[in-house]
Amino acid sequence: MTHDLVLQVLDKRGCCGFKGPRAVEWLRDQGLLLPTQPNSWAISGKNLEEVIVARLGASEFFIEGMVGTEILERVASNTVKPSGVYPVLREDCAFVISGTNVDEVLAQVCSFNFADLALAANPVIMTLVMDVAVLIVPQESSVGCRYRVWCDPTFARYILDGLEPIVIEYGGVHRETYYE
Amino acid sequence: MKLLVCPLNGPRPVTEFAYGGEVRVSPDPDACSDAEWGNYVFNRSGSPGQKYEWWCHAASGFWFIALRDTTTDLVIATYPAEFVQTGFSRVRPQ
Amino acid sequence: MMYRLAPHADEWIDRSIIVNFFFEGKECQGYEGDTISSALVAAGVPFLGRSFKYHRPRSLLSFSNHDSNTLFQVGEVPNVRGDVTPLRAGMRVSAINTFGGLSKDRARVLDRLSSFLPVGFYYKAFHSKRLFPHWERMFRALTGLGRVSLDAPRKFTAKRYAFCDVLVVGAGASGLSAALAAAAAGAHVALVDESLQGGGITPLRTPNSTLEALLRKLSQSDKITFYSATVAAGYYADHWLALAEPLRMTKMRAKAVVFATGVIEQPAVFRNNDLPGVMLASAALRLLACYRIAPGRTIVIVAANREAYEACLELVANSLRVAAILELRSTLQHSLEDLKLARRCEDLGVKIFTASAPYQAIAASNGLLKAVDYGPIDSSGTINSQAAKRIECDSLLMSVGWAPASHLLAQAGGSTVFSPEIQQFVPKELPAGIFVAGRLNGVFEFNSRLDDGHRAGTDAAAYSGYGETRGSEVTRSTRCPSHPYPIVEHPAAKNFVDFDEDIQVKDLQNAIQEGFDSSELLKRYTTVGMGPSQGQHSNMNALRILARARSMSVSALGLTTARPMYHPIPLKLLAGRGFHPVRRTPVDAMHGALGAMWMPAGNWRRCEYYGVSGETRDASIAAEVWAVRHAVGLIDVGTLGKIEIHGPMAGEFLDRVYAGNFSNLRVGMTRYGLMLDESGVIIDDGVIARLAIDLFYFTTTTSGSTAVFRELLRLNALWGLECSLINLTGHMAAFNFAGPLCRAILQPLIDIDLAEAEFPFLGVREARLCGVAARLMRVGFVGELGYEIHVAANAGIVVWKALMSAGQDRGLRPFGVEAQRVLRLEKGHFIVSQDTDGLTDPYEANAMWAMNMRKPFFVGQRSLRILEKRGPRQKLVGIEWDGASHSTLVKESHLVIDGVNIAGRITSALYSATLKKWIGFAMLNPDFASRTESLPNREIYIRTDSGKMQLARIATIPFYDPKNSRQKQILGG
Amino acid sequence: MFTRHDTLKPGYDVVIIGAGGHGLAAAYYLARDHGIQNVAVLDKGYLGGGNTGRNTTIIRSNYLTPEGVKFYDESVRLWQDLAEDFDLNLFYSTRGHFTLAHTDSAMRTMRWRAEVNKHFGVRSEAVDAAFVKRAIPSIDLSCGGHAPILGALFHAPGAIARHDAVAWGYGRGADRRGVEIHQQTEVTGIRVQAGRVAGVETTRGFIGTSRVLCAVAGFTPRILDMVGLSTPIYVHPLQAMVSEPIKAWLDPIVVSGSLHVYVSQTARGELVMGASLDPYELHSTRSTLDFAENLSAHMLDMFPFLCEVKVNRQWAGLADMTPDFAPIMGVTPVDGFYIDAGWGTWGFKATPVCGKTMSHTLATGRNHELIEGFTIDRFARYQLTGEKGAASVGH
Repeated sequence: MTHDLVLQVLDKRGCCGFKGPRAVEWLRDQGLLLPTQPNSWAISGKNLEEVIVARLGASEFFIEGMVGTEILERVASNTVKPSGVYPVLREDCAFVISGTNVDEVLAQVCSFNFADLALAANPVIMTLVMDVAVLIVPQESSVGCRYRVWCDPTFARYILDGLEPIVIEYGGVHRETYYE
Repeated sequence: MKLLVCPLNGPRPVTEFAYGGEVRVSPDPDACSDAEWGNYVFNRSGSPGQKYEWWCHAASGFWFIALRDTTTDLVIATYPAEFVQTGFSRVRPQ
Repeated sequence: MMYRLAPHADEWIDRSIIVNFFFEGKECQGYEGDTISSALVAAGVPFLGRSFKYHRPRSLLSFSNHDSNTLFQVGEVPNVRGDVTPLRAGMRVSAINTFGGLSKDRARVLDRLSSFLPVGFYYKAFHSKRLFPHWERMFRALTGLGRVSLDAPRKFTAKRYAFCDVLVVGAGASGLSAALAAAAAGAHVALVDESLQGGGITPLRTPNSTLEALLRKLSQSDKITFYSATVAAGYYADHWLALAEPLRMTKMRAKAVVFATGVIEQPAVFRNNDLPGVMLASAALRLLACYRIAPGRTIVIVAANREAYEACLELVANSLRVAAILELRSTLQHSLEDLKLARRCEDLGVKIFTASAPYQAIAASNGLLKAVDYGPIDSSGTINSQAAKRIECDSLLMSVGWAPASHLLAQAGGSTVFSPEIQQFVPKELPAGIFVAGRLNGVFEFNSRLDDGHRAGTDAAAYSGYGETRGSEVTRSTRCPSHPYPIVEHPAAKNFVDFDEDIQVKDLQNAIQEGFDSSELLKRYTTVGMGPSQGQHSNMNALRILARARSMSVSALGLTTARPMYHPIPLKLLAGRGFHPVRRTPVDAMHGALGAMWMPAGNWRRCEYYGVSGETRDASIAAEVWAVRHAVGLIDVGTLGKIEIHGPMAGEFLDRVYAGNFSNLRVGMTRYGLMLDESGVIIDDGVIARLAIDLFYFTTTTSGSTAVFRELLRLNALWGLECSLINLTGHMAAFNFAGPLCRAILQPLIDIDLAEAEFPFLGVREARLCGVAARLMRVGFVGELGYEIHVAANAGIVVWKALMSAGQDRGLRPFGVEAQRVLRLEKGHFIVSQDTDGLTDPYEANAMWAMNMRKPFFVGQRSLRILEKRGPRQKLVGIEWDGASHSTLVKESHLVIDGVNIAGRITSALYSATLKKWIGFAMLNPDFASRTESLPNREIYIRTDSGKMQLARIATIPFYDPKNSRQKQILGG
Repeated sequence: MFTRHDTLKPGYDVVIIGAGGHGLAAAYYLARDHGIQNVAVLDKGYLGGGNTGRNTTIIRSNYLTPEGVKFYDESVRLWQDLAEDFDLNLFYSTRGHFTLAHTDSAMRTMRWRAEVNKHFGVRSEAVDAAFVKRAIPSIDLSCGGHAPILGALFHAPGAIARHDAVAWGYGRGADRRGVEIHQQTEVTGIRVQAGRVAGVETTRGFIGTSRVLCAVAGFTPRILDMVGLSTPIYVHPLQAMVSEPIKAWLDPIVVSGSLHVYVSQTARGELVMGASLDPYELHSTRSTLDFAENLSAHMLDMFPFLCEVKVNRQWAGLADMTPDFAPIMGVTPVDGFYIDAGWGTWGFKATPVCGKTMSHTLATGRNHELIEGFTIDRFARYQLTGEKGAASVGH
């Protein structure tokens, strides 16, 4: 690969969220592995059925996986949830940014100190990128840290348009679509 | 840039937060006089000092209470927002 | 005259690369590695600039980043700091602040007039009302330094956040030592220096090998990031520093900071101390070491410290001729080391005159230094000018003292105290995590500085969690490096204290006489220290003059407050790339092809109207309105705030935040909600729909959505009710599909029965529309049968397209914000913050119907009780008048006039093609409103731009379909 | 220019707390117009060292409420003769003042202000973008493409002045008429007996007096605590910065509420720039980097060619804000205690009229008619004076 610094929109991913006093119990009943610490993530399922569950604060959960993943479809399907479980419609734009100089790119748009993260603790970061709220899950990968980012879809164009020239300045590419 | 330690998200620059003003206890609207209510609505404890304040981490929508010295800008402690329902009147500085 | 010496291995220039550039239009040459100033002086250019006020010719003084005499215009860029700006090929350099060029500057006449222009002069003249404007025009033309080109393009530069354990500012001996010590303890270190290379301001004066070893270790360390040519511009809270690099800004957050910012050499003050040829000794040493430039052929040094003798030896070692040293001190007896150095100088043929001071520098006819008159001074520092003698020289170097570069330390909250022993402000109390090393700390000898740096670096590392602290022992200098009063009076003045602002000793003395006798007042009145170099050469001497004049100690007076920036920083570096968040609705992409004319709405972009070729703006808007009234229209309302609230107490929560009642709202129905603040003022409105017993979905205004949602979260935290809020604003697309034909068009696309009985006015239904989950609300904002349709954001385009194509043959038009404004106005709906203002309560807006005062509590309720008693201070009424559709006579915000008084203002005004008249809202004085309403003709007068009065009438609202029969579909359709 | 007084007298007819422009102006007019010369002006710092010397020196009267327009218009009238009054050049320079509108709603507010102003004879006009371009040819009307300028409120009398000189002029004038100015004299308490002011405790001893004027801007709440008065005043820092001197290119004063910028060029060639209030309460004049960053970005949106111009210095003052953005002035429930506060971001321009009206109020014990809309009791009566729409820059 000529460019290992890549900004990639993930357009085949689906996500949903849950909150409410009985969300933990219900999600666990659905067979999901839930992170125990606030602002951390866990993986449920394997291979194509893999979903990532991020715990936002004490009792809100964000779940993301490939569109069509059985468990995602099941929990997100528009059926009535038991009382105390509140589904959260999430139409986030999902993208990944990774590769050489990725930290330098992020340093230009976000005040969070990613170098200080203990990746082993599976942290979830809610912060601002270019003044817009985002959810970031850093993951270790063969090319160093790989950041998965979700943002409000109405800001997606603004964020991607802002990131693109910086990524290119650092020798990377912006891929409009990407199948993971 | 000032750092604020969010009880949920950890230390973040103050630009990630929205300020919600001093925590103030309203008088009983049914029992108080018009003057007392007007005093509550408009008047402020404007002198510097240690104040309990509402702060919201904007990216997560998380509200909490910070005890902050409004002269030095140092945060002495933070509390979860539930603090205003449970212990606020008890620990409020005299 | 300065000139270039033979090459030396350590020089910073590359003589194999010749750099051609232009100065004042003439071609010049320098070498790669030169700065603008070094190239110019080496090329024999006698003057580099003109002074700010008197336009005196000036050359190098400090050869550092704080010299206002060597600011240049380089192409479009004003005020370029020539001493530190690298020379580039083709640069077009010229002096600033001249009229007709540097040598022929017409303003140089001001120098001869200077005795008529004392400090404060401007306050005392030209202030008659008649004369001031003329004089000011002249003055404004004269002042200012460089010139901006109004065509210069905007340059976007990067800004970045960075983090380190220990930040060391200053890469001189102590800073290098601190950085290496901190790195050795395991800390990640950032080392910053404004110079191109580390080693400190006077690289040759220290034992070279030690410094070189440190620099080698620095380059080998993977724990240290070295930011060279970088200015630490300001210290901000919590160890946050702005580092201005040449092409970008780094915002550095450190766990601990070491200030090793050193000292700034201070000039001696004597007559003509600004002549080209007079400069600081440290400037000469830097010229010599880095650029191999000799300060002159015959050098005299004004001395008051050991550094003077070290400088002398350095110069002589480079085969330069030092004719004499004028030593301000009466004797060198009390320092063996100083004495030893003096002997060595004498042995090399340098004459030393102790207890002597320069009385005046003498200029040759070409304006350059040719000699200095010096005389004996007594113990009080008074010179005997009668006994003055003259020495010929073309270079006069000043080495009389230093001032600490304590600006950043002060910004960080560190306090200083004046040490009479070393005549310097030294740190007193340091905030947590702040450390100081080197000459800034009053530590002057080379080895002591290395040790002090090691101590500070070790302690800073320990503070940030690496290694053990070493303790706080500091070995301050035992000699005095600065003279207590290096200032010589002269009856003819021109003894400059501030070179930026041409301030002389007498200027300060006069100001003090007039009562400007504190350091702050003196600064403000005389402007001492307010020029581009921010007092870095002048504040200390000004303070000494003030102290002497008031018979006080320097320590009792104290320094003025130090503020960022340490050196001036270009706006572009601070601005960076300039991010401006723009929000686009989920169907944003659809509007462009339809001819959308965009308008900003908060950070959203919205369609004002759809431009159709061949149609005017007004015609397009009218056609959009017509479509809604007669066929069907579709508008993107995705910018509305969209919120869900779940939980058993959701109804109670809404009862508390809105003025109306919601816990009694039936499932499947909607109700208008009015939101007030605690003082009873209307702050937002929206529609609240009950989807289930424990689930509501509601909207807020576009502009209020972020703040309202945040405030609801806060209230939820405050009240602790069992309910939960979800912000769906960006996650849902929303449209209003309205018009008499909308039901018929929609029915085939949807899986529920839209019949009036099944889905009545103000109802809400969940259904599948075009195969996707949708929420539909029968609301009447535009006054026709209509459905507000909300779907998940990513289904927005599917639904939009389906509706557009289904309506295509039925006269559907997409409509924008402007048409909606007409439609809602015809219907008599006010817009919060357009028709209401920051003090409008529901009584004034006729919105009492939307409140329920019998509820136990809602935000603003208690104030409403008071407001009800107070009575309205204004009253919102509908108004109408006749006029042509294209008339622009009446505009929103025009005033309603009652005799000679303001009776109110127009808040909305639009032409209704439907009603064939102008309609609007006015906020009127309530007495006037009720008086007028009781009159048969209900007439009011609106004052238009020309002053002409427009007659209008108070109208009954709604203007259109007062029985609401159309949106309720009583007429069928 | 000023007399140094080594001792305080045991009593004065009037004690004014705060030797800023407002306090000194009140002293000046008390002595000049009301024959009350036995006055002490106390300051814990130095003369003119507070917001008088920290503001961005803009003078205008294009307010929104009739109360505001009349009040500030009188101030502008006084300003124009002040230099000759003082025999001191205040560099009072009429430059014209543009408040740019980037949105329809801003344009409505501008027209509202213009119409009210014109009604009271104040020269203000709602103008279109082309007018703005003619007056300021260098401006980028698109503001970098994200905040296009639709028009402006043009206020021809808008002016700037040398702020420090105003304090000096009033100070010298008061000094010459027998008023004593005591710097480095901090008020530590106010003695109130039976609801009446009896004197002032200071770091240099007690002063007996029956009349005290509090004119201390950001320090107002601390003084009010001494007499047990509550107000809605809350204090936020207001920051500003200044560029290096450059040759004159900007004649008018330019303000943009949407971009949070106001800028003018001084007689020395510096660009004096301000922005919106800091977002939270703080009693400190520290500077922040994000202020300088945001203001710089917005400056370049309007004037892209300034990108190489350098910022010399930034600073801050303490703004004493009120909920309706109008001041709090006049008599108070404490007999003999007078207030001149709530000056937020709009105090400098009001200096002369405050001196005039407060001296009248102090001398007669009754509020001057021009300040009747600004009384301390208006909040309890829910009779706010809505100047919020006329504040130059977002708050």
